[in-house]
Amino acid sequence: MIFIFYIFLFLSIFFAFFGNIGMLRFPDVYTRLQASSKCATTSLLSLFIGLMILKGFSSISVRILVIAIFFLLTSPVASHAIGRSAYEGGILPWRRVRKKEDISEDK
Amino acid sequence: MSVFVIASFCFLATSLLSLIRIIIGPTAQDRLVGLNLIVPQVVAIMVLMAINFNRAIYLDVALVYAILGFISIIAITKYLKGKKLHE
Amino acid sequence: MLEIILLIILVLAILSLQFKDLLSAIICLAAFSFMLSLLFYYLHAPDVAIAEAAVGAGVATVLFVLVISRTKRRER
Amino acid sequence: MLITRRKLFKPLQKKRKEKVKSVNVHSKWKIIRILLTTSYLMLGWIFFTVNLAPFSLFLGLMLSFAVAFFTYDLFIEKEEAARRSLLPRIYLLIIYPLVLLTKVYLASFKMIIPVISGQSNPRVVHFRTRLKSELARVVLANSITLTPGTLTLDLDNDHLIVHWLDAKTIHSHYAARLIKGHFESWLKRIWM
Repeated sequence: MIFIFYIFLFLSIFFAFFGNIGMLRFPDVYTRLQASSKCATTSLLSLFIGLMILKGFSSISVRILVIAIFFLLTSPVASHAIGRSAYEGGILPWRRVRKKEDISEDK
Repeated sequence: MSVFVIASFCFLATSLLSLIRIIIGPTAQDRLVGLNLIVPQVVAIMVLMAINFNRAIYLDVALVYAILGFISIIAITKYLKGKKLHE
Repeated sequence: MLEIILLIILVLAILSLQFKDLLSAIICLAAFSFMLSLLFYYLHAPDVAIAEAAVGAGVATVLFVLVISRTKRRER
Repeated sequence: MLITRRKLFKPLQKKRKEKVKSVNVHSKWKIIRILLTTSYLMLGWIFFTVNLAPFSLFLGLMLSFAVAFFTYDLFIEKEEAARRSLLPRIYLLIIYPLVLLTKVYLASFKMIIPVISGQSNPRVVHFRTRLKSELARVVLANSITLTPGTLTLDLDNDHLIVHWLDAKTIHSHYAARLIKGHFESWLKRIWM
């Protein structure tokens, strides 16, 4: 049981680290949001799953389940709100410099 | 030194990384992304500490913290929604 | 643990004084009060942590945003 | 089984729409709305206070009824005609988070490759959804935000604007098929 918990804990720290690295490396707001929101949600969820496996069915694990459901509902809404404010504020999405054939393809 | 303390150290170290984005972000939205990333990590630290102290009542603080982080981000984006970039 | 949290708090406090863009200063202040709440939590005071999170991050942020929506965003 | 259910359901909808004009049905619909809101709030109460003592349950029932009496108009709108959009199929609603969870894990592992290499090809894609009820659309937008390199920027009625990391096409139809995947059919079965 505790071995599974160690695996999930490792996954959680791994995803948190890569989310932060991605947020520092990517070039504009939207791509940063992609990296940060996804990896943060996954790291928190895997931490909660690991703790629920460790604790079994008790009052602690029910509270953790409530926090997990709440996070699963609100975290996409928060990132959507940031993305929408950036989109309506007029920040253009970054695009890779592309070859001529590709440009003619998208008219 | 239990596993939980070491794990919370790791989360604190990664939140130092997202502090860098708050410092250097060129626009306000970039800083908001950093704030959005700090909140889940601090919630993770709080949950790990609550398991370490073995008290169920400490988890309520984490829940309230998550709710308030969500509300503050929504309030700031509500202001930013109507504004253009350089104004 | 304690030293790292205090370092983060110090950096955020200095930043929120230095920014000319007031909205960025508000974001730094929100992160500051989140970290302060974590500090209280670490020192075994969860009730103070809840109060700090509610007042500092919830009410104060909304109030400051209201103030700058009535006045100017940039400081000269 | 599912097809027959839908066929049975359609004439019911039409009848209900005709009946709404009379006043009696109107007040009945109001009572149903209050009771539905009360039951949802009660579920939340039980989850938050992990306590099954009779006094706690009674207090929760009273409080959630009082809240539902004043705010039922916000939670359930007057024009929400179909019954299926308010009462989801429970067994599918339990399976759906598991499907979503596996997709989220796969998405996060895929996310690591562009993070390390720094190679990405982000584009903005527009498309439409066929879901009818508001709740199902919101859940679709949230699940799109959680899965492979996509982020919902705007949701206006049935029109979605999606930012796609590592875009393969910008043609609306194919992009919709690639991004929505199986989510739309799942949600259609849960909520309509």
